[in-house]
Amino acid sequence: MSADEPFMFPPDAGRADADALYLELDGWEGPLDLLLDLARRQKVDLRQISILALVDQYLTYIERAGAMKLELAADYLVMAAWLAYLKSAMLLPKAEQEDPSPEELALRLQLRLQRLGAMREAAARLMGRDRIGRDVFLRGLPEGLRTDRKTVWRSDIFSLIQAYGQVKARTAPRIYHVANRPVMTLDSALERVSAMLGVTLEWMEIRDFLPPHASPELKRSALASSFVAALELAKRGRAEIAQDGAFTPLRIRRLKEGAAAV
Amino acid sequence: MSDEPGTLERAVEATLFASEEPLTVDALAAHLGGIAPGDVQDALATLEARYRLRGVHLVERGKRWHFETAPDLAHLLRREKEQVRRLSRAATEVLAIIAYHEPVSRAEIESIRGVQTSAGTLDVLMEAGWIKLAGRREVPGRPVIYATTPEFLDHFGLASRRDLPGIDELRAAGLLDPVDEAMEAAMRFDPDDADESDAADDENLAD
Amino acid sequence: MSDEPGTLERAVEATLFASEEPLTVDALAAHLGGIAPGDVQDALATLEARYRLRGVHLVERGKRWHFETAPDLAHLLRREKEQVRRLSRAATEVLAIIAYHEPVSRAEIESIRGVQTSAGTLDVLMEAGWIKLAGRREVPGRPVIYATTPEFLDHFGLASRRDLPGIDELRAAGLLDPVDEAMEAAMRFDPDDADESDAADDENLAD
Repeated sequence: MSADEPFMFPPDAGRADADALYLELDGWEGPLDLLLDLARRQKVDLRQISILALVDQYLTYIERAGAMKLELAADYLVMAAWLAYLKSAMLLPKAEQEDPSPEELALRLQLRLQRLGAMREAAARLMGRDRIGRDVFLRGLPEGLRTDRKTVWRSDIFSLIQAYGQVKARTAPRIYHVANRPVMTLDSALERVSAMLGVTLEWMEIRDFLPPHASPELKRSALASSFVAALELAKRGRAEIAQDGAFTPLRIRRLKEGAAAV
Repeated sequence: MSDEPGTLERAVEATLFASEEPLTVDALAAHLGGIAPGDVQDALATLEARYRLRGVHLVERGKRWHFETAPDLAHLLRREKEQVRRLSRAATEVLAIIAYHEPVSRAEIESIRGVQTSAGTLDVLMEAGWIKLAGRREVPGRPVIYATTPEFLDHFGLASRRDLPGIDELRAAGLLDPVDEAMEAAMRFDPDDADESDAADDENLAD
Repeated sequence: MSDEPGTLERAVEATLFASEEPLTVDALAAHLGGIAPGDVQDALATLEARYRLRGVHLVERGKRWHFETAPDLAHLLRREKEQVRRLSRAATEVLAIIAYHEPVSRAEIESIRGVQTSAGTLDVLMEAGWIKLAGRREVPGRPVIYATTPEFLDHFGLASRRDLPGIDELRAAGLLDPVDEAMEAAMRFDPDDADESDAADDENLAD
């Protein structure tokens, strides 16, 4: 069955048998398609088809198909309902028309059919062209063109010796130097504070315990260590600590043997 | 071949004979080692003329050139087994709609055909290498749009889309415009009057 | 192709062009619908003469005819494209180690570099023509050992390996300083060496 032949049975003719109708339905995809075939069978310009006649044919077709207990796609029925509405609207007096008018609906349908018809014809003409592999043929044994890629590597002497230098530098045994930082350890602070407390029973300010000529860094370290040392001596019951208020000088004095810590 | 062909002409001829796919002027120029594209173009024109009466023709399809057998010899060359994929009617219609309207979305295809298009139909055309995804339409939903490929032009023997059969007439008749546009144009004019004269109608539909 | 070819000549031309294998005179005659083999023979002779100066020749091999590229244009079928790439850091290091320590095995290279060396890196250096296999080390396992080639000296502008600066010279040039940058790079996980796959390696090698 070719696409160009009218493959519909004439709606008013009884010659189409059930099988033929079934086959036709099988090949169809939808209502526009069917409508287009119906329109074409009127053998008139698509722009001049009578929508009314078309609607009649379509409805007859659906009726026939329905009578044959075919399972009709929803598309067909929706279109049938829409066309029935269109037909009744076209038969009504103009005054009672709603918007859009049946003329507009009919025109829209006509335009759609024209467009589908144009594409169907275009498709047929396209398929009829000289096609490769059917009408014209390419070379059966092409040698083929090959492009072989070849990589040319590039480097230079500086990159080479630099790379070697870096390997060597990276893997050379490493010597770690630790800078000699000025600190007073807790042990030496403890020793120093105990010794100095031993010479007097008077209160002494903590800064008197610091080395007199030390650098500022060493002084800070010594202050911290001496403070911790003083706390330690107080805990052991060998010294007492006093401070009059926050951030006032911290004073330390030796405790007599056996006296309790403050 | 009475007159001696030029060196470049021979080189272009040999390259196109040997190539497994059609070649653009630029691809030819590059393959031949940086020949000026203009010279390649000249050589192609000479070759095309030389082969015009032969059993093999040199043709340009979508800016790519290849040799193929002369169409009038088709009857001699048809293979026993058909090499060409047989397309369903749905697929041929969809292909025609894409070719004449490209780029076009699936919804637009469906509005012309009046039925849903199964994914399989588009797949078949993609697999044949005749259509491709051509981006998305910048409208709500950003639908995918389709267009034809150079292989499509190749297969159907079209130098370019302008060679699509009847495309100028269809465009002039407004048959490639969406229905809404045609409706608008037709409504500006009384459709009853328009039907009176084909000429008036034609003008009217051609937006 | 100034003079018009005969019908049979065109048919033979198109058939041979489209055929997927060389054809005998008899096969051609049968294909063309029972033409007398003598006429086919004449057509072939005419065609052969016509194509003699072209970029494509009609040739007979073992009684079978086919078209093929003119021998003087065979070079067009295979083109070589050169691509210049810079040696990666990893490959440069390996090359430097081989140059300074040759002949050297892969295990030795790795122990000097402190990282694993992928086979791909050595392949690249072989492909570049800068190193070669220099036999096997006579130790358990008999590992392959590598050495540089004359091309290596050539490319790097060295008269001999003795021209390579010694360790003291490198130190004097500041090339042995544990530069922070170099340290950092070295401490990083080195993808060239970590990946065993040649393909990935190749990609990585191109800086």
